[in-house]
Amino acid sequence: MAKMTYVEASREAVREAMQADATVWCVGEDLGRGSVFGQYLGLQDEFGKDRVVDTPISEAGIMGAAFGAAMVGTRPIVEMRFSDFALCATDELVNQIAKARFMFGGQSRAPMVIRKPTGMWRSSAAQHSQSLESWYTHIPGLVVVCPATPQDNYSMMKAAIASDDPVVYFEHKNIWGMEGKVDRNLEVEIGRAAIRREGGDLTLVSWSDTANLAIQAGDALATKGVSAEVIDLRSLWPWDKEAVIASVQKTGRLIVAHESVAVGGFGAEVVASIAQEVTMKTPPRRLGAPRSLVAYAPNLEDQMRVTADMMVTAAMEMIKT
Amino acid sequence: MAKMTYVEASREAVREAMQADATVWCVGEDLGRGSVFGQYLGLQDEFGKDRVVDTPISEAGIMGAAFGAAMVGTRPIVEMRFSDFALCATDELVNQIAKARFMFGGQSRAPMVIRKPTGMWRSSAAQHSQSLESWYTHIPGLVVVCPATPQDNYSMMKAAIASDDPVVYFEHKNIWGMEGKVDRNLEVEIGRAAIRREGGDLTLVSWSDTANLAIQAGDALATKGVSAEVIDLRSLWPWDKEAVIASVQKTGRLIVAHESVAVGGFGAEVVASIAQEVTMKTPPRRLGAPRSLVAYAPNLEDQMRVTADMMVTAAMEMIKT
Amino acid sequence: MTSTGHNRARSITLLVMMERIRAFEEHACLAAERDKLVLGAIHPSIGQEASAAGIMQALRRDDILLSTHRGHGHTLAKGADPLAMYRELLGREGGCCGGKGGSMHIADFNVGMLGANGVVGANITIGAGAAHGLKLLGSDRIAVDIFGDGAVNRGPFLEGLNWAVVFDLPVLFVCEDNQYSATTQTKSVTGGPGPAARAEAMGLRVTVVDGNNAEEVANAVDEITARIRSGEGPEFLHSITYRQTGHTSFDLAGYRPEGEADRHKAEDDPIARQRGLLAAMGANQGELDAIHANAQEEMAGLIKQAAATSFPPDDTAFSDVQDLGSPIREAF
Amino acid sequence: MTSTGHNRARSITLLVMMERIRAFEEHACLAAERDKLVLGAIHPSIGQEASAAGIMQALRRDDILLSTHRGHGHTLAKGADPLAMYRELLGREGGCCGGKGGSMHIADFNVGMLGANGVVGANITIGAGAAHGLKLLGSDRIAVDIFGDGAVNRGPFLEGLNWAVVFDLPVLFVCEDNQYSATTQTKSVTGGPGPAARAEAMGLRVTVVDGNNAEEVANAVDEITARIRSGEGPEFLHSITYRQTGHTSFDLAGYRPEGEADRHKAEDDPIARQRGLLAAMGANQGELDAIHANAQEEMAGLIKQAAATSFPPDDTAFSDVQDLGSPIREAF
Ligand SMILES: Cc1ncc(C[n+]2csc(CCOP(=O)(O)OP(=O)(O)O)c2C)c(N)n1
Ligand SMILES: Cc1ncc(C[n+]2csc(CCOP(=O)(O)OP(=O)(O)O)c2C)c(N)n1
Ligand SMILES: [Mg+2]
Ligand SMILES: [Mg+2]
Repeated sequence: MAKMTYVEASREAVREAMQADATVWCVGEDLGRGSVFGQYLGLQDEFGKDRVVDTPISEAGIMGAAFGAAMVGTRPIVEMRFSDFALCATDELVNQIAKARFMFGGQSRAPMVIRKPTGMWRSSAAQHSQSLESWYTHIPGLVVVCPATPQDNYSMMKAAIASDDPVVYFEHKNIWGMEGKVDRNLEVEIGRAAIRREGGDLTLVSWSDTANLAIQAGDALATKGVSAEVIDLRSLWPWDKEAVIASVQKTGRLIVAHESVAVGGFGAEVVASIAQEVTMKTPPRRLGAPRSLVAYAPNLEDQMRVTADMMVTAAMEMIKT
Repeated sequence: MAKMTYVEASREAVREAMQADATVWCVGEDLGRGSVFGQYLGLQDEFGKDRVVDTPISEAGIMGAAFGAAMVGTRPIVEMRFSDFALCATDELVNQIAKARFMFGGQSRAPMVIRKPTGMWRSSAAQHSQSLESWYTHIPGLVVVCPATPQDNYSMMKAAIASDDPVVYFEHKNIWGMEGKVDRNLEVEIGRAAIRREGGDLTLVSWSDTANLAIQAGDALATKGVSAEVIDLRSLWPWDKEAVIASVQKTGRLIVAHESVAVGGFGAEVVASIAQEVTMKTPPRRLGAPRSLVAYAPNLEDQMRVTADMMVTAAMEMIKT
Repeated sequence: MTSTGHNRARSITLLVMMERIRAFEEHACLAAERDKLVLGAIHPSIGQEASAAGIMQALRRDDILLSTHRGHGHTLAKGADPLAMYRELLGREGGCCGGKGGSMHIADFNVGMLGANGVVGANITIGAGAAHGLKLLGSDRIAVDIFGDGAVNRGPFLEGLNWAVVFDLPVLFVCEDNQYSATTQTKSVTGGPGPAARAEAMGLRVTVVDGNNAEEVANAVDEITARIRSGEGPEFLHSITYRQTGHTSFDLAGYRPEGEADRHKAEDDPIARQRGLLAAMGANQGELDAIHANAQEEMAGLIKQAAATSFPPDDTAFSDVQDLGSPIREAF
Repeated sequence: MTSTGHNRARSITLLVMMERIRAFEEHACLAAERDKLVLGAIHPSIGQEASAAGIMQALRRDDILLSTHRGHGHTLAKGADPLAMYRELLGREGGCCGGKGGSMHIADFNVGMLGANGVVGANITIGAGAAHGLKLLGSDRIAVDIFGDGAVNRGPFLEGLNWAVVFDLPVLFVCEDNQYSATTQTKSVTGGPGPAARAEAMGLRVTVVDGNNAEEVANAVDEITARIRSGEGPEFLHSITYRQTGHTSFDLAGYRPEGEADRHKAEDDPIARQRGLLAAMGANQGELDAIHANAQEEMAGLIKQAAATSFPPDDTAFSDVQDLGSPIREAF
């Protein structure tokens, strides 16, 4: 098993997929210089400018063109640079890519991976810090993936590239440098959660980088004698409702935590789904960002963060009732 | 009190606001011919081409330009024609309009009403039938309004135009012709729900045209001896959580019904919020569209509809448990 | 064939196709307005048939086509089956999109027709991308991407054309300019000299044709597609025509200057012009009338057949969504 | 003043402003790289100061400006307070956006500066719209909308320019062309002859200037803004310059051809050129050195002052969101 960072892991997955299949290619701005976070470093040297394509600043063009190229039989990996900029290509993603297969009665496929670096990252302010994954769960036709570890960023990138569906792939900007062991033979099925920690007192559900904080919270709770089951959903569509139901049936308590704004966030979907299925010992809780914007000043930015401490506090309140 | 249709009601509200304030203006495609549904009929004759502006097919241009004009002191009413096309202007709405006031530290305002005719309407297929209101509830800075009646479409349009916030205003395409009494003096506060029917056995929450179906369901339930409290939220941000909590505290049962896709819909937010606050007699339920697309063929289109019958069935199941 | 010469067989072919498109749409409009069989909107291309016929005769079956909401003619001329198209317009089983798309999303991937589009301009980047894909695959196929005059005011026009030039792609962009954007005269909302000038400034080779002259369109597109297929890069065709009907079959188009439509119908109808040309080339009236009658008869029969088809099975509302994740599991 | 003449007072003003912008950004870069006081990215306009100085001297305080992520120079030249700007870059209380925006969203509505923008090209439609609003209000103010060469490949370029022409608005669009889009040479991803040709094809009057010659920029913009203010409609300025630094202060820009940046710094620096011009007009070295020293001293002092300011109160994270609905009520 190799040791890799989060950014290396998906880069490796892309490289191997490109080696194995000549129809896989990457398209986005500045890819020849690795893109903003080094996700493509070395790939243009290895595969040439036709398969690692430097584009104009043209998100709508990138998304629309990649879709056209997908419909004729290629498998594009689309780089959006910051998930925020992908909003410039919303018609292309939501009205075109997500709908084509259905509208055309099954004639077309859009085997695409749409990469959207996401989340808060050192004073990037309101237009470079959003977490909008819940939007795409609401759009039939799209798959939504949010890996939290190098292993998942390797294995799920491979699964995303292999899928014939359009996959909206959120990599968290805060953990590009996170290191971990990566087993190249480990397959991760999209739609299958990871139980990061087993426990019987309460279920703590999360995804993306917040799932890493949830593990910390689980550790901290253990020192307080509370045994938390920590579930990393890893993908939000499909999502592993069965795993969460099984866990909450056992623990009777549910907290869902995510970085995105709480209102209209996917945490609401998880809580509503489980509330419909499982009778809990205490009311379920959501932890998400306030319905405000991410500011530039570090102390203001911090006001929007969901922390491991908050999870611990919420869990202790729950356990005490 | 005048009798008006839903489309006349908002047209009247716009007309009166334009008469009262010379900085209010309308901007969109084909407005001089009334736009697609007659929402602007006669307004260009009355107010001239400078205040009822015919634009190029250019949603991003319309949205961005209206925003610029708002920042210098005018109050644009922006017509998006079908809510689906507004996706062509997502960066403008979400990254620019919603964020400007905050990003610029309170220096700017965007007093805009962004009109988005929404929902399913006779075989319009996947690109002209969406209900995406939940998206905008997730975006800090935006107000979200979904009137279900002529009175609300009059009073809430007035309130939306009067607000200094950007208001995303969803009119349902299916009820343009719906008639009702309109009291021009009745003010409706955005954020205040309407209790359409009082009842003690269960709470049925909805908005937009689905709220009209909920009233039908309430009537049908009454004939079966079940007393449903029907709440029309009318606006989703802010939304009247207190009214729903008070009702569910009384009834102990909650169904939320909406036309949009269930997964990631605002119904999840309502259910999750209430589950957190109120212990219910039976698990809460959501009724929303399957996570599929709206097809063209009428029988397939119908598969995506939430009907009054479904609400009745769900309610009866709940009551029996 | 020189660019001005006329080849009688091709001239007949052009007329036949135009008559078939006209007949297809006349019957579709009747089905919509009189018989209430078409529930959604349909956008007829009556008066614009010369573009469809002239362009598609130059394409191979495996070449790619992308079109707009006003795409019946293009689709038929590309080789799609009119019965499957009618079934689609009527939302029936056996429709080319299984009844899921309707008129505005008509598509037939078997003949390279990758879809009409309900969003103005959206097909422009997609068409550039299809050509990009063809180039990556080392194919000798080309792509044709047709849009209206209104689309040149949307961002994808710039982004799609720029893309094609930057990556030197085998694509022909066609602005089929019927002078209206829904109820608005397009020139009233278009800055500068118009589509051709914009395309030229983006670096495309531009040809302007009388879009009501099928021969002129065909000659131009024969030359253009030959250049594109031989690797000379993307081109732009501005085909100037006129929308004889309203925006949709329901639109009476009272906003047009008085007499404008009548004048176009009387003096500039592409089918009448092609008949005139053939007559001048020696075709007899009977032969030309037969072409018309055959087309009318074909479409009258087919639309009846389509109307007799059943609606799609209800559960197809949940198929063709995606592989991962069930579309209905979270439903009610 | 003729368009070629030089007015000594204005020439001095231009140099002073360019020196202040340069000093502002040099100290900002030091604060970012050496002192880690600026946490977000900053995009210096070092080497591009002539545009800011030349354009803004022609504007009134109440004229409107919209800019990009590379907007410090424009903002300062429009009249914003450099201390408030520094506080903003450092995320401090008293920053011109209360510490909420940072470098990329710098704005000062008091001087008509309605915001830098983190989304390339987004300001183009907004600027057109600001001009639209001014026209509706019957104002004699005008708007200037500055963007980079990379922005001409995004849809808003087309939609914003078309809008301005169609509605005949009082706006000057400026493409400040520093030849790079982040790490990519813009000409490698731009089809056709470039920004000026595109603008011309959209119907705008176009002027091309040497964007490293402050006098040339100022002369051109004096004439253009006079025309715009007198109601002659929107115009386009293509100001050709060079980005002497990396894309951000952290970018070493190793992707540039060897020697390119050095050559520009040595031969084509706008400040050095303006000093040369003034020397030729008779200014003495001491006077010019003092301008430099004063600017450096001003900014060195101000950034220290900014760094001594406290961070904004925590609860301002929840203010300025919207009037309707509390931002925090659904929080945890
Ligand atoms: C992005 C978008 N905006 C608006 C519409 C509504 N609409 C449908 S067709 C049309 C007119 C299109 O004009 P043009 O491009 O000239 O094509 P034509 O209808 O003349 O063939 C409009 C405005 C749409 N479908 N998509
Ligand atoms: C829509 C969008 N895409 C990508 C980016 C990332 N980005 C920021 S600046 C920049 C380069 C812009 O180049 P140009 O417009 O020439 O301006 P310059 O940086 O040279 O001043 C890029 C690609 C962005 N901010 N917005
Ligand atoms: Mg047209
Ligand atoms: Mg640049």
